Amino acid sequence: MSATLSEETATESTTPAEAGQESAGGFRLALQNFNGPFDVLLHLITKRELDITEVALAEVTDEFIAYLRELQAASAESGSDGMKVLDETTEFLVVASTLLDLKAARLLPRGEMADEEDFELLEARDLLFARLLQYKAFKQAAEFLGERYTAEGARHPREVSLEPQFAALLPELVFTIGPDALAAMAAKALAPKPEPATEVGIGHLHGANVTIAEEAESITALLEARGTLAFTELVADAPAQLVVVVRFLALLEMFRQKAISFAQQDPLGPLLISLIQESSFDAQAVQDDYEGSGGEVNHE
Amino acid sequence: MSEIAPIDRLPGGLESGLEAVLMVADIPVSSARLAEIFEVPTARVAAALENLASEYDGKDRPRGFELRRVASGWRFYSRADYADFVSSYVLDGQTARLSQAALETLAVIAYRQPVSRGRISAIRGVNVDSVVRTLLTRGLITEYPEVGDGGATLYQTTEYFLERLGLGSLDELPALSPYLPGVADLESLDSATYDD
Amino acid sequence: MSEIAPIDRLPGGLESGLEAVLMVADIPVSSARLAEIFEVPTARVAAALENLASEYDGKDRPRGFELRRVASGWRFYSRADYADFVSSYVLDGQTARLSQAALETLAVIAYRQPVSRGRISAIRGVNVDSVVRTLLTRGLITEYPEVGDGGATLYQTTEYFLERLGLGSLDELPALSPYLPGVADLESLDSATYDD
Repeated sequence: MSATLSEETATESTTPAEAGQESAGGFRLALQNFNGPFDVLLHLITKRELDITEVALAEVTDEFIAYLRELQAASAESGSDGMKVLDETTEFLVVASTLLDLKAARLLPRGEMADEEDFELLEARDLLFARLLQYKAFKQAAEFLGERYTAEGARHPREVSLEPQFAALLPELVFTIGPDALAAMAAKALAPKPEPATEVGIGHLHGANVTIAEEAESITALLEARGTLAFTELVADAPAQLVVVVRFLALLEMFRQKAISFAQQDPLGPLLISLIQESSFDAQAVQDDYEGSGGEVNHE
Repeated sequence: MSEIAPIDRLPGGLESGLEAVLMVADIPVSSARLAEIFEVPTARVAAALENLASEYDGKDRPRGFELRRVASGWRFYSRADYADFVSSYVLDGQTARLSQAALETLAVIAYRQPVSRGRISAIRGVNVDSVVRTLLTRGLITEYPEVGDGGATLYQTTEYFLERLGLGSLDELPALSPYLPGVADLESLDSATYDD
Repeated sequence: MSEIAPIDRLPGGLESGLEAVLMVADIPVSSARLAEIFEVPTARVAAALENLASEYDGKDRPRGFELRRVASGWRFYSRADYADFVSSYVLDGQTARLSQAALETLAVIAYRQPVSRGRISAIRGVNVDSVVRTLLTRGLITEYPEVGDGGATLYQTTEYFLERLGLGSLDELPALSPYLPGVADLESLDSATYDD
């Protein structure tokens, strides 16, 4: 069977060309071959054998934000509709929350689960590692399939048309449709197809619209009122995981704009966040940076 | 042409090489074409083909297949001695009706001919190799004399197709637009080629 | 079933008869179906097919063709050794590569079928819509007849997937779990992690 296909569809996650090629502070990311957030995470954590607690979150963040910027630029250049950027931003949220959870879980003292919350974090960590392992497992399975696919490509099945004397034996076709039915069928097949609704990735998120700008504002307010806070305190009132994620994203953005600083007293201590007083951070301006997605994550 | 061709370095040599190509060939292949493929003189190919043909006819036992030379070249066929069994295989489960998939594929070919299998697949969103073969066997479509981009085989409908649908010519195929109210750009649907 | 089947009265017997039928088959034919056609026990057909396959592999010389059991049955293939020559004759999509993304998506579907796009995306961490479309167009996957939770379309691999990978059945896929030390129950992981 000849699987004729005009072209290979490129990987669905656009990988910006050579983002972060140059080595910066021992941190080097070649995003060329990445295929989604889990690839990036695996690359960061397994390939480079980074202990998540030793990874400065800010550095990782910068890499991701650079990645997003490349995407936005690429999207603007190609004049695409920004769906890709929205997709990637959503994926970025997955990475961000996964990284955060990993880090938070790693920061917990081992064997000392003080309360229910700690226990949940540990569980979350196990799940996240399991997810990464699963992803890796499928990558390996794909390798097997790829090898088979290539090896089998060297063989061609015999699939020839029926010899005329046997074709002549076939029962005479009964045609049950006329030209109009045929036209209707052709019209249906040739009609532009609506893109299938994407049912990806946000099914587990709940709540109304959450914007990075709004969350940045509420973080600013909270820090102004109470000074230095741990991340757990910043998200203590979050009604849904989505808000935690967006708040985390807002923090990354604020850090990038030098509006806040992170501090960690000791290796297993909490991550403390404080406002940099002299910064000219404008929460509303964040909106522009995430234009592709409207700076907003919709729950649908 | 060198004395030792690449095929001579493989176990089985030219004869096995010829078997490999002919096993997947749907239409008869000329010895000249085979000579090109294997980079050996045509006379050598012709001799090897004769050898194979007589080997199949009975060195050990008559094979179930035979290598026959027809006007345009050589092709594997099933041996006539076993025609009863082959017929019962061919007729098993055959119906007088075309499947829905075959009809849809026929409709796409009718309105987009000449068209390649790749493009039909892209339009229908499924692999159409087997239904295209059915339509060929049934004589409703045939290969277009010229190849498309990248050497793809193109297909067109036949006279028999027009007869079966009661049409005098392809111009009598109904326009598509009335069948899709609500599609804004009906003109382009009727005329433009599908973008795959 | 009589001791002497009609095919036994023909020169060449069952083996040649099998060759004749397989010569016109354009899909793999199961030994059960062949047994019906020749009115002999399935076990006898299976043994004869094994004999033929190993005969082609080398009794005299390796033939240019091979008889292989793939998906649900047996079929003639050109032998891989002669791929260079065959592909210079056959110009089709057989050699078109699958992207890494397509292979990984195919792996998830193969091991988790039937599975929705949502779940594939969750496992792979990326949107898979366009890759799923590619796999559908290539005939490697198809829609599952029933919808999943919340009306999501489910996907499964096809017979062609097995044929194209030279697998007899899905059971021949290597176990996934060895890749996953410490993860006891993936199913529960799936349902615990993503509620789609």
